[in-house]
Amino acid sequence: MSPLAAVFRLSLAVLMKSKRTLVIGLLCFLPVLGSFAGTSLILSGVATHELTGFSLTSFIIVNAYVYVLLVVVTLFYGTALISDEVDEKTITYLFMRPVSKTTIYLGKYLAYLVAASSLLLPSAAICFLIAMTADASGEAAHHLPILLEDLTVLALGIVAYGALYALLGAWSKRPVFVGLGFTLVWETLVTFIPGYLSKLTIKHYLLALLPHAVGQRGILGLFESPTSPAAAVVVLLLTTAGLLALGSWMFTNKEYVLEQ
Amino acid sequence: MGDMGHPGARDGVIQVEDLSIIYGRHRALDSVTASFPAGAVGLLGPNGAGKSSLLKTLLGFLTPTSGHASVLGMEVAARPLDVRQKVGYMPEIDCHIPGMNAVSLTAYLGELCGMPSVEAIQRAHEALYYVGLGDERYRNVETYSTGMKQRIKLAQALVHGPGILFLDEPTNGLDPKGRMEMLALIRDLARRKGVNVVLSSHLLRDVEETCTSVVMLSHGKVVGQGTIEALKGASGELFEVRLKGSQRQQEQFAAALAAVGCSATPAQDGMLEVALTDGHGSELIFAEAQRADAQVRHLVRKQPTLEDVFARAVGEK
Amino acid sequence: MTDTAAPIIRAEGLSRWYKQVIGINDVSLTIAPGITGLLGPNGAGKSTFMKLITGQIRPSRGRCLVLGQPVWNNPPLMRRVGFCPEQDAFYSGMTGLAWVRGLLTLNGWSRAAAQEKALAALAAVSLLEAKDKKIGAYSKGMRQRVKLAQAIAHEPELLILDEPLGGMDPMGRRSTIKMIKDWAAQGRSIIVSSHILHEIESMTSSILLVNHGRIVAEGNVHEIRELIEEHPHRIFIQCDDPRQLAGRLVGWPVVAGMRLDEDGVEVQTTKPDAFFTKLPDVILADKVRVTRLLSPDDNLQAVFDYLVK
Amino acid sequence: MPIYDQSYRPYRGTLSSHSMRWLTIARAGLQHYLSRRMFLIFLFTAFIPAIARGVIIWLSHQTNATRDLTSIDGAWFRNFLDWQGQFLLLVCIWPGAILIARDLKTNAIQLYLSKPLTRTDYVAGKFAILAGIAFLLMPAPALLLFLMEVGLSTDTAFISSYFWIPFAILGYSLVVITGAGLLSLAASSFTRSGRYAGLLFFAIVFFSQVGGQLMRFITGDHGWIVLSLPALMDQVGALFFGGPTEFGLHPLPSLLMYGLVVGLSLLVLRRRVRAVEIVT
Repeated sequence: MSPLAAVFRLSLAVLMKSKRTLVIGLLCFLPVLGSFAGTSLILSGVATHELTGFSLTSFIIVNAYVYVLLVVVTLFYGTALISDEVDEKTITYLFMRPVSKTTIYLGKYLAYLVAASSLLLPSAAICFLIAMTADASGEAAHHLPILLEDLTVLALGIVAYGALYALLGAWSKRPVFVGLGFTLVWETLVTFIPGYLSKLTIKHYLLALLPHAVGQRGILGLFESPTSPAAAVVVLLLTTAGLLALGSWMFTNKEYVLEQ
Repeated sequence: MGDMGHPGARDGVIQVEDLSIIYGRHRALDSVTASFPAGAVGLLGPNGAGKSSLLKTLLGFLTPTSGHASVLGMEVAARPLDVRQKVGYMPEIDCHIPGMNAVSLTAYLGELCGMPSVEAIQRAHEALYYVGLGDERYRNVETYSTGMKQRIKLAQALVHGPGILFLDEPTNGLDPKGRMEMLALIRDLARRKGVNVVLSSHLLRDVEETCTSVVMLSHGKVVGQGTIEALKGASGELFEVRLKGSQRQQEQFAAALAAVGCSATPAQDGMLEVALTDGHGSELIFAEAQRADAQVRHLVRKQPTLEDVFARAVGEK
Repeated sequence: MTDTAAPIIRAEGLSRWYKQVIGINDVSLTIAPGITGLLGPNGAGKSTFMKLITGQIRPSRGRCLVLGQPVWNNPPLMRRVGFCPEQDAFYSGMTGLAWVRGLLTLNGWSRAAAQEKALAALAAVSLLEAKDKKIGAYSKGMRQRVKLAQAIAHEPELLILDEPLGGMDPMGRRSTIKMIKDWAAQGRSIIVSSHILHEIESMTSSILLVNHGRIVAEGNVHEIRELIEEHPHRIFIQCDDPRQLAGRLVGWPVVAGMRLDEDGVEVQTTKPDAFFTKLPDVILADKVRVTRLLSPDDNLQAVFDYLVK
Repeated sequence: MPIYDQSYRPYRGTLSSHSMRWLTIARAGLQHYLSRRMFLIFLFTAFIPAIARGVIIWLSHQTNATRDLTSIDGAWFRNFLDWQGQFLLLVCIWPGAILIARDLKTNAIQLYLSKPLTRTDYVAGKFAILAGIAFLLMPAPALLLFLMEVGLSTDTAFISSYFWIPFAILGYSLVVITGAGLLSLAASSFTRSGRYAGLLFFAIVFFSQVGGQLMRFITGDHGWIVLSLPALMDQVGALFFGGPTEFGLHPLPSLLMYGLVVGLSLLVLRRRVRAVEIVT
């Protein structure tokens, strides 16, 4: 078995066994509940008349997934990869194996990708399917490509944010604080400043790819200088590669042992 | 019942009457009645016998289902804070205040007992000298070994000058030398410094070497209490011996003893436990050792251990 | 393969400090194959040396070679080294077998081969019956043994064990010591660290004494024992009539000094060996009923204080 | 010449009653964090908006040109406090969320509660640490800016019409810091890993936002917006400073939601902060 696959399988087993995966799984279930509630309100006629199944899913995808869940899940698993193993001192066993630290880093990153996407993507799809029952039967097939686009955006988000938070986990003792500091302050602050500064955030490119109307993006959308979807995907992938390279370099050269 | 006026309060440092703690079906303490005299008292029993539950009730952490307890004449249920001000507690689990060194931690906990901050720092240094923490007291506590953390736990229990110490498994995680020093400290506190001590431990040797009387618990019930001397009765001929010699010589020594009806069985840390049947004195050990040309380097006569006393007590109940 | 006589560990002017705290200070040594005991009180630089030879930290100065190669970020070397760390750290949700097998797959073996080797390793540490139990539910002794299992599972040439006997009961201690001796007999080199002298004595005769970040003594444990013997030794004897015994002993040339207290006599001697050999003669001749005989400072600390002085 | 026993001596001094214990905990915590370089850097970055606004005030008094561009009034201060709310959320994530979690991980809680102090003292002390830091972030700079504006203004027009602003600043900050602080401590007492507690806090705040927006979006009834904690902060801002809110003012639902958040947090704290794990 190749060392990369070995690290991947071991890390995935650890991630999936931890009790916290249960809680994060529960969090991913909440939007499904929201979608179910919304759909039943539409069907029972209580909801406002112009609300359709599709507008419900796009609201949930943008506000619940892209803005909150994506950050929570990627930040939780991204930082857990390195920081948890360093805090619990189990990283020593991996370092004492004939596997380069870069391979360990990438193997763990792949395990993170599977864990995060196995929670986010299915639940997003379920939200879509439930809400589609509120619209005419033809509508669901018509809107399917939109769902696929949304799932790609989420997947790119998992890939990019994951690389960033794994780097934070390898570099700082407080990756959650720094990570949320980046998301809360930098990614919102920078969008108030018109011009190119907002190109320095992952969220900008994700929003550029989102197939939903600008309106739903709220105030963030006003100052955006547009980026074409193709450019956005390229930038996201390049950023991810850069962050992974920097992260594995940091992980290889840093000493993870409590000094005397 | 007025706490000071209570007849038993004067001689007993701690009075416990018909104390019970029941979680659902599990009876942690089952109508426990005991009186802890002044000086060092051992609280004995295997893990899960209710030792920690009793200590935590005396500290006011647990509210008893029935019965009541008083510490130094103060009713625990009525005045938990005053009791805790007079008590120094050394918890069993590994614990420390994050982000502090030994001095700031001990001083901080002194202040939490009501000491002014200047006096707390001065008392902290005094307590740390006493427990044998040298200049490593300025290092962050996270980098401490278990042994050093045990010493800080004792220091923080002493810093505010308590009338009574509750020590829960004080020699936990200590190497042999550290254990001897910790027990010496406890003896010194109880015998020369007039601090009452309740030492809760499942290591009966620790209690034997420090306490004068014991309260024995098993499955939440008191199975015996009183001075160790009284409980032990006549002392048998049991020795803890260490020989300097090869493995072969030790086997020869053991065989020679067995031939005469005595026995020598290996025990902890390379020691031998030698049981002599009556009529044989310790000279036999020296004689057989010499014949096997091994040297007796360590010989301690052991009275019937508390294990036997405890086994008998549990057996009876 | 390097020839067998070559040293397994070589340190040249090796130093490591953390800001102002000295971990290890300019140490130069070579460790030959076989079992070597690394001995020193807690915090004496022993764990820093262990972290250097396992490549967990980099030297601040000097070089550290394991099996002839630098160890920092040198994955191929790890195929030949097995390490049992001191900390009690595990994936508690995982079973013993799954953990050892998982680590073995990192060595490149397929799942099946890793499974087989893992079972062999668990059998060696007699943990087979607990292989499917979660490590979180293991006792302290069992956790210690599963750590040993992952260290030997890939049959390394060099084993580095940090306080392997920590927290074990006498039974567990004896079986681990026997295991370590068997592994050495199979031609493996082993470095064992501990702060308890007689534990190391029972495993090996070659010792490295570390204290305050420096190598205090290197060599055979019997030489160390002689060192202990030479420094003034205190022996306490408790018996029915200590004055009468003291009277008999004071005439002996080996007795350098004596102190009487209520229930016994404390003898100082520089030749404890001779004293202990002769002592039984007096006891048997005068039918002295001895109830306590112990020498308070017959331990590692005594050696250090003596050597460091 | 008597030889004094150098070892242990009983303590002669007096031990004060347990009333001010929470202050001891607060002082130690604040001392700890305010002496750490990393934290001071963070505090400085949190002050940048205040400095920027100080410059704006200064400029507005130099040249009349900018006078009409930015009118310094209640809304201006409310906007500043709203902006500092981002930093308040960050402070609730660190050190807020680790204040109790780390004590649970290191079992420090046993040491605390074995001293003569109640669980309320302990929680009050930890809350005071977070509130102390939050005070530096929100009301302190706001009041400074207000004083600067009053100081620089030549006539009494500003002070006479906006004398109520300092009270509004203090009131708003007190309400928001108490709510966010208690929620952060509740998340912190819920787990032994500070990192995970921070994430829980973030998830609660932003999931409530999504919940509120979704219910409003579905039912069209703007009252639901109060479910969202950030929107709740906005409602409190409107109550204290007046001025518009995005989806109208709903005082009663806001009060209800605020009570719910504070009540639930206190309930979790009462259950989780104990010296003994009730293990049946």
